[in-house]
Amino acid sequence: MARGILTFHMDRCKACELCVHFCPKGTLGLDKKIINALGYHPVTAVDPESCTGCGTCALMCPDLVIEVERE
Amino acid sequence: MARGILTFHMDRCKACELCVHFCPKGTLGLDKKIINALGYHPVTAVDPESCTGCGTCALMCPDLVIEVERE
Amino acid sequence: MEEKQVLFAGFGGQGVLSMGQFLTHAALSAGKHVSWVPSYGAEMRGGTANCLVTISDEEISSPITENPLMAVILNRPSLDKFENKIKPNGTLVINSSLVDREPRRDDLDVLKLPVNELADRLGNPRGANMILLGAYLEKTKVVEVEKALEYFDVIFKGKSEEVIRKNKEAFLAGVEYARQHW
Amino acid sequence: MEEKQVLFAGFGGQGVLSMGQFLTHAALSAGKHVSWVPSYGAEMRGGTANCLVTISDEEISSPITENPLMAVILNRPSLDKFENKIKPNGTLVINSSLVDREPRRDDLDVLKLPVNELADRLGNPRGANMILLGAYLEKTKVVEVEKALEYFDVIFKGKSEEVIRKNKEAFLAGVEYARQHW
Amino acid sequence: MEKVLMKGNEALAEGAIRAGCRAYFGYPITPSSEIAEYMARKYPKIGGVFLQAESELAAINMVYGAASTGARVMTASSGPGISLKQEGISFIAEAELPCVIVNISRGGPGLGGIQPAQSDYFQATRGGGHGDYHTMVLAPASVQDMMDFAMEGFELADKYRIPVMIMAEGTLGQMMEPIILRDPVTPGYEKPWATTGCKGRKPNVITTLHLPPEELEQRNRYLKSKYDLIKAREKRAETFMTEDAKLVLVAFGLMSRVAKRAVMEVRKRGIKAGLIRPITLWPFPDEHIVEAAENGAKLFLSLEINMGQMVEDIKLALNGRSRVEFYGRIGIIPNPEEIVGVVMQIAEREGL
Amino acid sequence: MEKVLMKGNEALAEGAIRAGCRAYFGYPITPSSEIAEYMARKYPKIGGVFLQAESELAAINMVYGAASTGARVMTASSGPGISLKQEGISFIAEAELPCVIVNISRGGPGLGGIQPAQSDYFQATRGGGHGDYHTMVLAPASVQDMMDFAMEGFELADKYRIPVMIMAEGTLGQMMEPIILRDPVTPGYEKPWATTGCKGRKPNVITTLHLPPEELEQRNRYLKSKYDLIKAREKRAETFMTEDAKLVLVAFGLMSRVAKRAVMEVRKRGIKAGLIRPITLWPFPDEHIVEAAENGAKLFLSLEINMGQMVEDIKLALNGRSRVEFYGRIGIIPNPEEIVGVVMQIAEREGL
Amino acid sequence: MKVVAKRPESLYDKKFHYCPGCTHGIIHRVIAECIDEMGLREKTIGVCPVGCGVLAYEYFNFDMLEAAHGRAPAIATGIKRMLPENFVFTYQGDGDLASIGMAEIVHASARGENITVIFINNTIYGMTGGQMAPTTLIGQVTTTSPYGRKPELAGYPVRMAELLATNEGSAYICRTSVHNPANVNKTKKAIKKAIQTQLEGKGFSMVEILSTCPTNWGMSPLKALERVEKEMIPYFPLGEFKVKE
Amino acid sequence: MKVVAKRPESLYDKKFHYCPGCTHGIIHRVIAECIDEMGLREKTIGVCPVGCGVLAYEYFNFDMLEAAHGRAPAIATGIKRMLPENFVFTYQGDGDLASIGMAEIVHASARGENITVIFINNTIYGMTGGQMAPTTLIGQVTTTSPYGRKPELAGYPVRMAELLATNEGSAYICRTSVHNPANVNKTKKAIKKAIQTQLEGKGFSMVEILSTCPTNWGMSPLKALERVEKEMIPYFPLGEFKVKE
Ligand SMILES: Cc1ncc(C[n+]2csc(CCOP(=O)(O)OP(=O)(O)O)c2C)c(N)n1
Ligand SMILES: Cc1ncc(C[n+]2csc(CCOP(=O)(O)OP(=O)(O)O)c2C)c(N)n1
Ligand code: SF4
Ligand code: SF4
Ligand code: SF4
Ligand code: SF4
Ligand code: SF4
Ligand code: SF4
Ligand SMILES: [Mg+2]
Ligand SMILES: [Mg+2]
Repeated sequence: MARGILTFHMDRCKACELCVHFCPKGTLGLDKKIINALGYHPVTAVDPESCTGCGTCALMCPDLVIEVERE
Repeated sequence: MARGILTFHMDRCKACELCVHFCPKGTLGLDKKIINALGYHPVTAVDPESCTGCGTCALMCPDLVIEVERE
Repeated sequence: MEEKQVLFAGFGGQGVLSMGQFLTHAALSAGKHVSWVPSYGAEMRGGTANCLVTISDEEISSPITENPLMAVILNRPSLDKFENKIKPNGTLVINSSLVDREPRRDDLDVLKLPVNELADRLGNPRGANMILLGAYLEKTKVVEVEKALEYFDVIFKGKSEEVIRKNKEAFLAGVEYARQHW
Repeated sequence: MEEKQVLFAGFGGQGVLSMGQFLTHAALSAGKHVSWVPSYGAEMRGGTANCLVTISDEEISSPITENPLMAVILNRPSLDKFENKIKPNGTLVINSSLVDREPRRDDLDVLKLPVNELADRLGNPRGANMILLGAYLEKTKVVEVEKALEYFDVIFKGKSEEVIRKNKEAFLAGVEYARQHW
Repeated sequence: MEKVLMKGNEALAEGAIRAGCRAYFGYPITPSSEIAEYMARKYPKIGGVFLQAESELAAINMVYGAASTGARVMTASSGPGISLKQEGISFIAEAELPCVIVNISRGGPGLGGIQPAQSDYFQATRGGGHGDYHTMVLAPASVQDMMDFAMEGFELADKYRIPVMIMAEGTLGQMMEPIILRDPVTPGYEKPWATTGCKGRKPNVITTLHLPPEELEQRNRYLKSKYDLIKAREKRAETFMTEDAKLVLVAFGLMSRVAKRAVMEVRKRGIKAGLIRPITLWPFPDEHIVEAAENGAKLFLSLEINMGQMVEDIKLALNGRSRVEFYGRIGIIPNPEEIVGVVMQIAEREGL
Repeated sequence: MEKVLMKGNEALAEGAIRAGCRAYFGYPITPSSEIAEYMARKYPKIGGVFLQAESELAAINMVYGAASTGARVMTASSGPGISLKQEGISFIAEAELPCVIVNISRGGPGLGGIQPAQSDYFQATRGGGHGDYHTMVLAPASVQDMMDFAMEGFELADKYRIPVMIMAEGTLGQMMEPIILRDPVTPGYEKPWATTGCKGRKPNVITTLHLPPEELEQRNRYLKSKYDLIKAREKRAETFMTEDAKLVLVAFGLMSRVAKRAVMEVRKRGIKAGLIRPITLWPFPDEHIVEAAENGAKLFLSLEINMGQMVEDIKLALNGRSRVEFYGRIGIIPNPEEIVGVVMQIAEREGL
Repeated sequence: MKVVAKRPESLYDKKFHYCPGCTHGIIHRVIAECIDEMGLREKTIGVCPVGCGVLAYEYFNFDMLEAAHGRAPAIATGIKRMLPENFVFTYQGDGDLASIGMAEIVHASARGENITVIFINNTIYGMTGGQMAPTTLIGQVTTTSPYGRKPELAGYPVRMAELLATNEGSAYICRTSVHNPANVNKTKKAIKKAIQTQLEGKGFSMVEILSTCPTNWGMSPLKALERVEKEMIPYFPLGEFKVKE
Repeated sequence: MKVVAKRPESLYDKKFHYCPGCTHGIIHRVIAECIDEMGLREKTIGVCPVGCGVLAYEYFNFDMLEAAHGRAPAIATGIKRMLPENFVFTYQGDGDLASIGMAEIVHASARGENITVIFINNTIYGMTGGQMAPTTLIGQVTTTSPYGRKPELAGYPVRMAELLATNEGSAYICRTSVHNPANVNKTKKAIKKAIQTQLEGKGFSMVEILSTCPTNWGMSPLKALERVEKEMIPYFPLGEFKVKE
């Protein structure tokens, strides 16, 4: 029942985890397998299906990494 | 029934009349006959007998012209 | 007329600066080159004030001198300060109400008048400076008294009629004094 | 030993400055003349950082150069910036975890190691700089590894034992890597 | 043309208005306050902005803001107040914001006195703030100059995008002389860099921050090239009887008129003296100095109301070609008689 | 003697403490902040006063107050912060309050950059504030100097009742070198003028106000005579291979070490180069320059991290005797190789 | 498909230089959104401080100036007096506004200067590496209060919103926070109200926003948000302190 | 014979330079009396402002310094930090304290700096010839508000006592007047209380005293006192605004 579509500007993520913490659905996590150009493990949707498109992650992201659309 | 004794440092008086105004007994006035070194008609006791030595004139004089003693 | 420099000096509140300004205006109106240079001391209350007026038929190269030809002195400290600076054989006008000593130099043309008393008598204590100016002009003719009177309204433009009238009265009292005593 | 200059460069948070300080301390302890010159950028967040260490047997006249003999490079922007400045036939140590291109010069002695991976593997992501330093010293002998280890406690004076232990562990992992790969 | 009697400070203020200056930000200080007071009276009537700032610091930064919008804008102060503006002036110079800064000088250092001085010469010509920058510095000598240089100041400021300082002895601000009122001008400089809201164009940014060393260096070299251009084009001086002068007096501002009078006087006594009056203090008119030396002046006498700051500029101009001496006072403008005395003494000693 | 590895800023702070300085007032600014931070750590332990002022303006006036009590006291800043202190420095110079003011320089004008520069040379040597005054200016070249000059600075300040400025490129504040820690000194100057409460004596007054022109002038003449005395006594410079030099490099601060290295290098290539390193920027060591010229130097090359401010002082010293050229950078300290290149080019052109 | 969150037009597509998790970034975005939503981009003129926000002009997609440390309100005054129809705001840190710039902010407020101030209170000097700010809490360790701020030596933290609310010229004064989604939303409302205050010509408006500095607080970004809630809000209460009708 | 009024020891026998009827003179005398009566002359250090009080060091018979305009609180801070046992006070006008010196006074108060400030509020710049002060009343004519102070252009008069009372560091803040004998006596009491506050190490103390400027108000000295009562006190209410126990 996923309603949110997430786009990540991965190269800008600083792995602060504010989005991870405030996402009410536990959708997000850091991708430990990748190191981006800034030297961080960037954010990713660990459970993309759970996203409701509420936009809270984008509201709390200081670096405009996440764009959210809702169906 | 004079109880106050007044000493004037006449050369310092600037004729602002604050003492004259606030003296409760009408003891003081400017001496129009004299011009002091500052160019003003300095204060004088026009009615020395009336002075009670209350010190109000000295309290309000900005220029420490008046010394007051009481018997 | 060659370049003439007149110094006005007295206490801050005695109107020395405006005396000088009046003369400057009058001389300008009479077609002269003029300059007016005040000593300024707004940051120093209760001090002395003076200004130097230069009047000339030609362009004024230097508006500054320490040795004016004439001095109009309104109080004792100013006499002490400036007496020695006046040019040899110059003119010294003194407010004898507030100056309690005689000038020491004997080459000067000394003119005395008791300005404060005269002003008190006129019932216009603030008019002292205009009295002095009237007497001074009458005597020295630096600017003709008639010319000065002509330009009175121009110079006092913006002031109330009452003020102008009072000033003119004081000025004329000074002229009168000079005619009688000097 | 003649004067040697080593440049350390990377992101602000990667510990490049302390890497250089460690080396400086170690070299001083080993009796050398030293200087440590940082590029500083506290007023510029998120920027790059670098420092230049000079080690010499004699007094150091100039602690500054633009052409170091060796460079320890922790990220891509630093490689782009400094590759061309290294002295001919100098040494270039690269963190291949964050540098995604090959060096362009072919006169350099290039040593690569994937520092971030190694640090992650050690479970000590902040130890990356010490790994690099261990490997670098093992290979170049600018200061003997044994000497550096001796002075560890002195250099980290004031830090907790845990921190010292972790740093030593990372340092030795680097030494080990150099022994095996370079 | 009819002449009007005006105070120097008022003539300067009126000159600014006639140059199209429509904003004044300043903090009162003797002997400059009449400039503010004039603006306070005039602007409400003609639609200009007068604002008494809480301090000189605030004032110079208000100037920064107002100049950024492309407007012609001015501030004035004296001594301590000018010192307080140094950070702001450095910023304005870097940001290349045209404006006019007036220093009606008094004697220092510290609180000093309010009497006339020229002891802010170094501060004005070397830039008392941090970094490599210059302001243009104009030194009026008469009340007419006060009006004219204010107008000229705004033109130069816009032309070179540079802060222009007008520096006059306190006496010049306070004294009255009859002057000719100049016709108002309409400022004609395009200012596409101004921050006025980005409607219809890309956003503008006004900044003085240049963190990358290369950028910082490039900015400094650019500014230097601008200063070199101004040096090449804008040096100004008045010369008086220097063609055959053996002894050349150098003096600026009101002091130069006293010096001129002294030159006239000593010429009567047969001394071949002349005068150079720098009008721009920065750029300093060194070529005028050199020319006088080439014409045979063997001695230059710097006359200043300070302890001898301009001497350095004269020496730098001459580079050893002729000798430079100094005579100075502070807190008073010496009178022509005094200068004549000094010159006669030198003439005697030198056998001129 | 054991050497300790220290940052330049910390060595300077520690030097001040060892000179008996027991009060620091300052506002943070890169690249000087470590000085404040060092004092913040140390003073609570040894009974000194550390106070972070609300601004540089407040800081310099706190220094004024604290120095008035006779204590040894210091402030430090950089670029814009030093500009903001100019009014205060002028006051302190007039009031003759001994103190040390540190400028760990960055590039300007405006906000500029935080990288090293020497572009506050004019501000430091000419007095960026209003009025005729000077501060002594010391330019350290090593971390050891940072400590030593801090100590020397306090001695000079007390000796002449003058504010002493220590000016160092940002890099020198930030870099580490091993140094010898100097023994602490006990300040030995009587200060009967200090305002400490008038118990047992007549009240003391510390003022910079001199309204009567004669008094103002007399104060200025007195200060000038003090400055002349300092000029006669305290000029300092280091010379290196100037005895037979045809080309003399002039550089101060950290830059001088780079220049020295370059001299060593070009000497190897047979170029008769030498170096003069001014240690006091004011008073400027002009006699050292003249001596080098007398020894046969036909060209002086001023090396600065600015657009060429010291050139004026070299020219003034030489007064036309030899030529002066300039090479400068900003925001970076050029490396010896670069200077060698410049010198070789000149040598070739000049046939040296 | 409905766009829930994307980059506002008033921000360039450019990476911020701020440290990981630093709420300067959130505040930038919120300001940009307000300006977009109120249709003000083309008439906005912003003034940057000296502080971590010094480079804000590289991010905001409208006319910007960079001020000397603490002087942004004076610069904004100069601009607004010349261009009363434009929207003029400053963005200032606590060192910038409450320490060196105290005189300028108090007087802008006293004059009822018709400008808007966004005040980032993170109880520290971020940019210069963590020195004490006037808003640093009692006991807080910074590089210039290494043993914790002691009131006997360094005085008490200033509450700027309360202080400025005493001035007649202040038309809208509010303190908000961005330490969780609800408060980010409240901050956005407050900023809009402040902007509206200026557009209506009512006088000086300021939104003080409690913000984090994970780097110099020595905390993870999440812990930093917790500190805002637990330590800062008790001393710096949220709410409106002045609303001129 | 009992001496009712004579020159206090803490004043030299010297003529004041103040204009006729200017209450600066009354305030000088009252300060000197307080210092005499509390036995503090030999441990007092005073700091003069720039303003009509600039020459106060010529009158007070104890150690004095003259400060740059507005910076007296910073100078007093420097002194007091070195000599905590001395009594340190500043004497400042409204231009000095409330305009150019705003940052210094607010911070001295915020720091709880253990100094005493005597603040002479005469709603004008006396010394420089009558320009507007931050305390100039709405409608008041000055040389820089020649058509009367208008809030749209020049903002609102600041109430310093109220503003500083918001700071935790302020220990005693009071506003008094000297426009009649009763209030002169109250002023004296307030000054003593402020001094006592400092002696007890409680922190920052200030007495704001409403004062006259007959010269620049263009009034006779007596009319000036009337103006204090009728125009000033309604806007600047008398009383204690902060008393730290
Ligand atoms: C005149 C001046 N003084 C000092 C500085 C150094 N400086 C730059 S930013 C800053 C403080 C920044 O703190 P804050 O305003 O709280 O902003 P933050 O970085 O915390 O967002 C200081 C002291 C400067 N640039 N200019
Ligand atoms: C930095 C600086 N700016 C301005 C001045 C000029 N100035 C001297 S006193 C004064 C204002 C005095 O007013 P106030 O403080 O109210 O004292 P008052 O004379 O009314 O007692 C000013 C602006 C100065 N001396 N220094
Ligand atoms: S839109 Fe809401 S549910 Fe989806 S990832 Fe973001 S916070 Fe989580
Ligand atoms: S909040 Fe933004 S920067 Fe932080 S981890 Fe999430 S996406 Fe990355
Ligand atoms: S002492 Fe009292 S009664 Fe006597 S003159 Fe003075 S005020 Fe009047
Ligand atoms: S109050 Fe003092 S100065 Fe005024 S008239 Fe009376 S005695 Fe003279
Ligand atoms: S230093 Fe602090 S305030 Fe500055 S960007 Fe980093 S976290 Fe944010
Ligand atoms: S100008 Fe005003 S405040 Fe100053 S002495 Fe005169 S009356 Fe008093
Ligand atoms: Mg902050
Ligand atoms: Mg006042």
